[in-house]
Amino acid sequence: MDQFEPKIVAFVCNWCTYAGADLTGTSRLKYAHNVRIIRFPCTGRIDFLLLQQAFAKGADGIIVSGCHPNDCHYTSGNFHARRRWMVFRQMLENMGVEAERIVFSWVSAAEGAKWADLVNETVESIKKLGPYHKYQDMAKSLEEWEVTHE
Amino acid sequence: MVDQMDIPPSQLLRLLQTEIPSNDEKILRSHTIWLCLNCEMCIGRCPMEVDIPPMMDFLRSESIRRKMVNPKAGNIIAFHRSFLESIRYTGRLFELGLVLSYKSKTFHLFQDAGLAPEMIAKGKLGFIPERIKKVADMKRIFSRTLKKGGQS
Amino acid sequence: MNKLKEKAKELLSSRAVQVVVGYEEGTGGKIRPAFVSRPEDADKLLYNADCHHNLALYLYKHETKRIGKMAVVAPPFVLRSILILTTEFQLEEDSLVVLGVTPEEELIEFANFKEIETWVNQHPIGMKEKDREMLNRLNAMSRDERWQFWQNEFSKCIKCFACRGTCPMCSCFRCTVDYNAPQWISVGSHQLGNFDWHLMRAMHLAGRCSVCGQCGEACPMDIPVHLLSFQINEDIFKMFGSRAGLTLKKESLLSTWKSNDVENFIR
Amino acid sequence: MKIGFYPGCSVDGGSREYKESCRALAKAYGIELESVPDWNCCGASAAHNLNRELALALPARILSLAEKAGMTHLLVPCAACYNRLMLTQHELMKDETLRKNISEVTGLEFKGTCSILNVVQWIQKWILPELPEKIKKPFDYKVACYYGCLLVRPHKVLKFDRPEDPQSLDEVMKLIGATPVDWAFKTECCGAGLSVSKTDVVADLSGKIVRDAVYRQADALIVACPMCHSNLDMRRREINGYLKQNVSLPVIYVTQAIGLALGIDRKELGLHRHFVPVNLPEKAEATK
Amino acid sequence: MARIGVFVCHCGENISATVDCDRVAENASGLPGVVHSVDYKYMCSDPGQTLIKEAIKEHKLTGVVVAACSPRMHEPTFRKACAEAGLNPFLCEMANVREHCSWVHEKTESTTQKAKDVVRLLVEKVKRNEALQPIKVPVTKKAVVIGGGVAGIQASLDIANGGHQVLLVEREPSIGGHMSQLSETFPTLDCSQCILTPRMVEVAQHPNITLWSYSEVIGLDGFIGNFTVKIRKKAKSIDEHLCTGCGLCTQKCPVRKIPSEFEQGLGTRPAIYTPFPQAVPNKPVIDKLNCTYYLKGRCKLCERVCPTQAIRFDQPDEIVEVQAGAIVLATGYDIKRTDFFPEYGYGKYKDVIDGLQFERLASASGPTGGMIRRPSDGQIPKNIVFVACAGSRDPAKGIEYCSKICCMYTAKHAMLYKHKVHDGTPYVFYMDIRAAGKDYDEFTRRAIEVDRTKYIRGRVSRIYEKEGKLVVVGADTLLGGQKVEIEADMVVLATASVANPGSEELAQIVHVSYDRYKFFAEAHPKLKPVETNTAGIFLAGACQAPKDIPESVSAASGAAAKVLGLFANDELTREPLVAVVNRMAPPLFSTCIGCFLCQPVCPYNAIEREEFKTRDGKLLKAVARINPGLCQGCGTCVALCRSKSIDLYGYSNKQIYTEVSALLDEALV
Repeated sequence: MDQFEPKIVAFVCNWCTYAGADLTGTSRLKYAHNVRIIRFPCTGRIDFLLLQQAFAKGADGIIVSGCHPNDCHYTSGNFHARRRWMVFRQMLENMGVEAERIVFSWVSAAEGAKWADLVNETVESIKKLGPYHKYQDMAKSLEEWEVTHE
Repeated sequence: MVDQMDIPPSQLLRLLQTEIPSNDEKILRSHTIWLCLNCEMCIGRCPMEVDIPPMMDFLRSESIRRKMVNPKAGNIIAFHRSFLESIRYTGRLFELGLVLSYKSKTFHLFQDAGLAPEMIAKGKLGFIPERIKKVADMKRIFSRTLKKGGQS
Repeated sequence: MNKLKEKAKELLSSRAVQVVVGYEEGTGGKIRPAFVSRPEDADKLLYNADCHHNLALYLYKHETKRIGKMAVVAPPFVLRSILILTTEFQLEEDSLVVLGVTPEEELIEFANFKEIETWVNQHPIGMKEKDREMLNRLNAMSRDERWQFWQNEFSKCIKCFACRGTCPMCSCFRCTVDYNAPQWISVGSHQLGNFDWHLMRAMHLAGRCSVCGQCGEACPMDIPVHLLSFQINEDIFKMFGSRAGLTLKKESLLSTWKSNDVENFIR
Repeated sequence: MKIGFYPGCSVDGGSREYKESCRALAKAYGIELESVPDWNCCGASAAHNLNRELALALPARILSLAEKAGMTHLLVPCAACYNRLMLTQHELMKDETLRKNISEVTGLEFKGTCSILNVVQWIQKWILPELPEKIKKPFDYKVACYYGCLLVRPHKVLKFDRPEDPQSLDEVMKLIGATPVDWAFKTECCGAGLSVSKTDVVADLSGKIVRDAVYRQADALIVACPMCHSNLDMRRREINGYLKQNVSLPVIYVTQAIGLALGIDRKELGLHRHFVPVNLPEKAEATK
Repeated sequence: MARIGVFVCHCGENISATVDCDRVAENASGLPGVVHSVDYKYMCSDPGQTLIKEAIKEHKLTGVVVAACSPRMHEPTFRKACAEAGLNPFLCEMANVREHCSWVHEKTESTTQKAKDVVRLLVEKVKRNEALQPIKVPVTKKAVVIGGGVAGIQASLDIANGGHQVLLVEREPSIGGHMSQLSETFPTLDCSQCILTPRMVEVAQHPNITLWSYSEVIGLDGFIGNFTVKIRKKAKSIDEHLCTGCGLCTQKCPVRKIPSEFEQGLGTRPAIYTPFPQAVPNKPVIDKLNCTYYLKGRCKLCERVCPTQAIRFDQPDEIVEVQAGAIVLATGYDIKRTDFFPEYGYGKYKDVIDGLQFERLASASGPTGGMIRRPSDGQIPKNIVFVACAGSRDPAKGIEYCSKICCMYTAKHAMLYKHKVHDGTPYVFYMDIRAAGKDYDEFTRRAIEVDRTKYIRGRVSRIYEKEGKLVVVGADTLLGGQKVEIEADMVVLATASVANPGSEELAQIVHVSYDRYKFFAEAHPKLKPVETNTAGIFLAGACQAPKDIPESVSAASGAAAKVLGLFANDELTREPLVAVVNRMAPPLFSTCIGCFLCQPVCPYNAIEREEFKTRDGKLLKAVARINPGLCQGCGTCVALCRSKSIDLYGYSNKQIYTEVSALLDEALV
């Protein structure tokens, strides 16, 4: 491929960001196509292992987004998530992972425009960073191993 | 006190809020800022705990700096200045000296005429100003503070 | 440490406890865990700076529980582990006699866990010099160097799970890594599998680690895995001002939150 | 027993009877009041009117000197000085850079380690404990306790008593056998700062205070501030002029009142220095 | 083996304009497990739905993916369609190729590719969907209403008239609450008791309402539709069945000087008493703290005079458990009473009183028979000052919020006073007049214009007593802060409305959240004003925030409507998207080790402790159990659980993990 098109997975909550992204659509705002959205009931449901898995599967960037603090449909899921990400992100840093490839955000059901911007900015920044070869090379070890262990 | 003031504190604050230069000037030229005794009653009673006394302090030094002192405030400032002079040179307040210098500043030569003698009689007034040992400290403090802003 | 021996004897002969879990000298002068159930054996108990096993590990295992009421020789990191396990309902206060031992190798007895709570709060655990140095080194590295460092270390990992096996906080009997639907973490000991495993383990210990360093000690390949926990432990203290194992409150760092948690990366 | 002492100019001068009565009281308790070495004026009501930094630097020097002399507690009988010193300590403790600047101005280090006591706090801490057994002559009078402004306000900083309808002085008075009257001017301002420059105002403000105390049939006004005292006592001529009547209500320092109850000699308490003579009815003698 | 059907919708042009729908359908047909794949102009139209239904039957589909608009739009539609075709609705998923794709991208290859990916993603997910049955929980059609003020009364009557059982629990000996203390009510000035007492009697006589006065809720278990309420019935020391309420005992009781709560301390009552003549139930209780017999062991006068021997000194407190399907909290409010304003001399000067006390003075049934007399000497005040915002909107000394009712009742007080003391002068100090409400501003204008109340805009700085008068010192800000001094005979402080004492404890007992002022918190400030975050518990009246009577009553009816809606079904059906903790054979029972770190995580207290014991009761293992009645399916516990022992229906680990993998399996773009 001539120009690098990053693969970006978005983990979003159903009540705020998913609805916000719907609004982006109904307002016909355009944004980069690189993102694939996975719907969760709440950011509190998002297991950090899924982020590991996304990178392992070749994602160059990840978006994690939910309701703004105090707006959680389940009152506190996003607060739990916030702590989890504070620790997880630091952990990634400590292990040398490029944590800025994970973009965390609060996008409410009313922030259709913010969603479009968020995606575009993320795509731009990831394009600058280039493909996440480091992680992807590490991930190749799995296939090799699977081959040898058939 | 309010009845003595030309602008009641509440209005003075309102004028401040408007952020209109002419209103600011009105404040700085007011008698009020000099009459405020910093009795702190206002902040004690204000539901929003607006801390007026420090504002007044600021407004006073500002009024002096911008040369907008209300003519009626002459005595008050004269007194404050005599007071500060007295401590500037001795480190402590020399009451007799204070009264005399104040009078020389205001020409209220006969005000309180009766007071001093009686004070002396009751051993309340000393004739020789008490000096602190390190008057130099005072000079240092005064010069370093007064050089910035509010000239006394 | 005669006090310790006497106390152990006394507890055993009075049948106050059925077994004392402590340390003894093993083959080749190596320290190993000891399970003393007869008063006369109490003399082999010892405590010194080399006693690194985290004995809290045995306090909730069926094998030891079966013997009966336990006493445990507890250096500060074991004390913290005991508090953590208690907050996670893995220990009952009345089934355990705690024989605290200070770094100065003195015996302290605790009437109850509340006293332990007070004590550990007054006696912070200092990090070993070599660990401190390692952390400084890691922090001094560029991120790519850090990545390289751990990649090298993990390349040695043989997925023997000794780190898990020796950690009292790994109290689950089915670990995420044993879970195959989905296969969260590849069983094979290849780069990805190893990386995922160590990251996952460190995350599951975040806010629950008593910083005993035993996981590192136990690693046959000398991977300093404990540093992952040590580092995040420091970071957590910076971020939330809390450390694990200092309270009996039934809550853990990641099971709670504050509306004013301060982060700087969420848009 | 030794504690730091900052008399301040007026207590050292025009209102020396206040100092005298403090010392007399301390003597009776074997407490040594050790003056802050080479203390200076705190700037009182003048400095802050004209220049903030000056208003902070003057008290800062005093506090630094007290700290240097290793004083842990500092008794400041003059309410005005007390207020200035407290405000300064508060300001400097909450603002690092300001603290630096001011230290630079005074050329002295400031740590904020010295705890400042007003006269009532001092009495509560050191005098009250043994008071009951020490009383020789119950101070059996109706008294109007006048707190003035600077003892209780601003509450946020001073955190002493309660700013409205305070009680601490009344409590002390009860303990020496007095009956505090419930009156309306406990914390109204007497006009302190304008004593000399706007005497008319002072007569007005102080007049109202005296009038109410008289109306409540108080035998004496109890004060804890030399400014208040000089306004209510020395300015009585103007006040009487304002009230259009001659009021003989004496104005007594709390320390003097206690002194009397302890049977300390009137002269030692400096009662002879008052403008308004302190001739309390004889009934007190009777109740000996 | 999965048999998935994929249905790609054009949505007219909305999708097909930028997405190549037939290629998406074609691509889908190649996906493993997909046996049928078509595109169509309008999937949500009847023919579109029929298309799906027939395909389900014809191809024996085990799962359906509809690639169309947002599931938030049409998921219910298509799930219903599937159900009608006999496919479990939870085996139908939607791929959002409109809002998230066709509408936000230009017509390019990658847009179509994205659509393909999203479809593939949901095909993989739906393969792992489980046929779920909606959760059915039985509903106990009985409501417990806590608090017998006007809100509680209204809620009880509405529910009871809806044909359901109500248990009304009141802390005091009688229902009626604050409204029964009021003299007259704004803006109509009709007598409060005249309009309230009939309702109180109705409560007492209603066949569907059980009234437990002098009782308190001390515990609550269970969940919506299935609560167990623990109630303490405090001993009244009388046998209610025998007592005829003749009142002889209350007349003869020798202890008479107890300040009456109902009269706000302005009147007195005996030790055996009914709070007020129209009390419901109109049977006395013995106040054990003041009764001579309970204090000294002697007296028993009431026992001797009682014609029906109804007195029971040995009666114990009773603790009763009640089953209920819904709870209505109507515990009301209180006013600030302590001397929080020393400069106003409240609590020091007898003639400085609060609003409720004035109500009693103005009330025909009050201690003065409706004459306005000052407490100190019974004189009729000629000058009376009302101070609004006495503690309200005052972060420094009182509370930050506006107590809402004071402006109106102060105007009312001024009027009542003027109507009773024609030659008197009422003054009102106010900050703002907040009279938003039907006929409210007209009312305050009347107080000013018709009844000549002197309204002064400014605050009172202090009040002191002098020569038997109360000198009120304040400022008139409309005169540029001019000083005002009024020599009043009486001062009425409109003290702030605050949460009822004990509201915090109650909130904790019934697990509802409360705000920083201890008022109960509604589930949504706008759209769920009478619900709480705990399903099945509703709010009525001023326990949620300061409210006037009409607001309290409408809130009560709102809460009642919610309860009736709930009781309209025999069973509650809830989406089965809830978390579960796995179970397995003994001795493991579950992979859960019972660390219960998930418990603090759950916002709904849905995680319980399940204990497995031997026959002789020895504890084998304790593990977490999630109450499907309470779980709302956020899944936070799932992500937290280290041993992966918890999973979430509809968003299971398998499903989501596969989604992530499937997305990236092939190259995007």
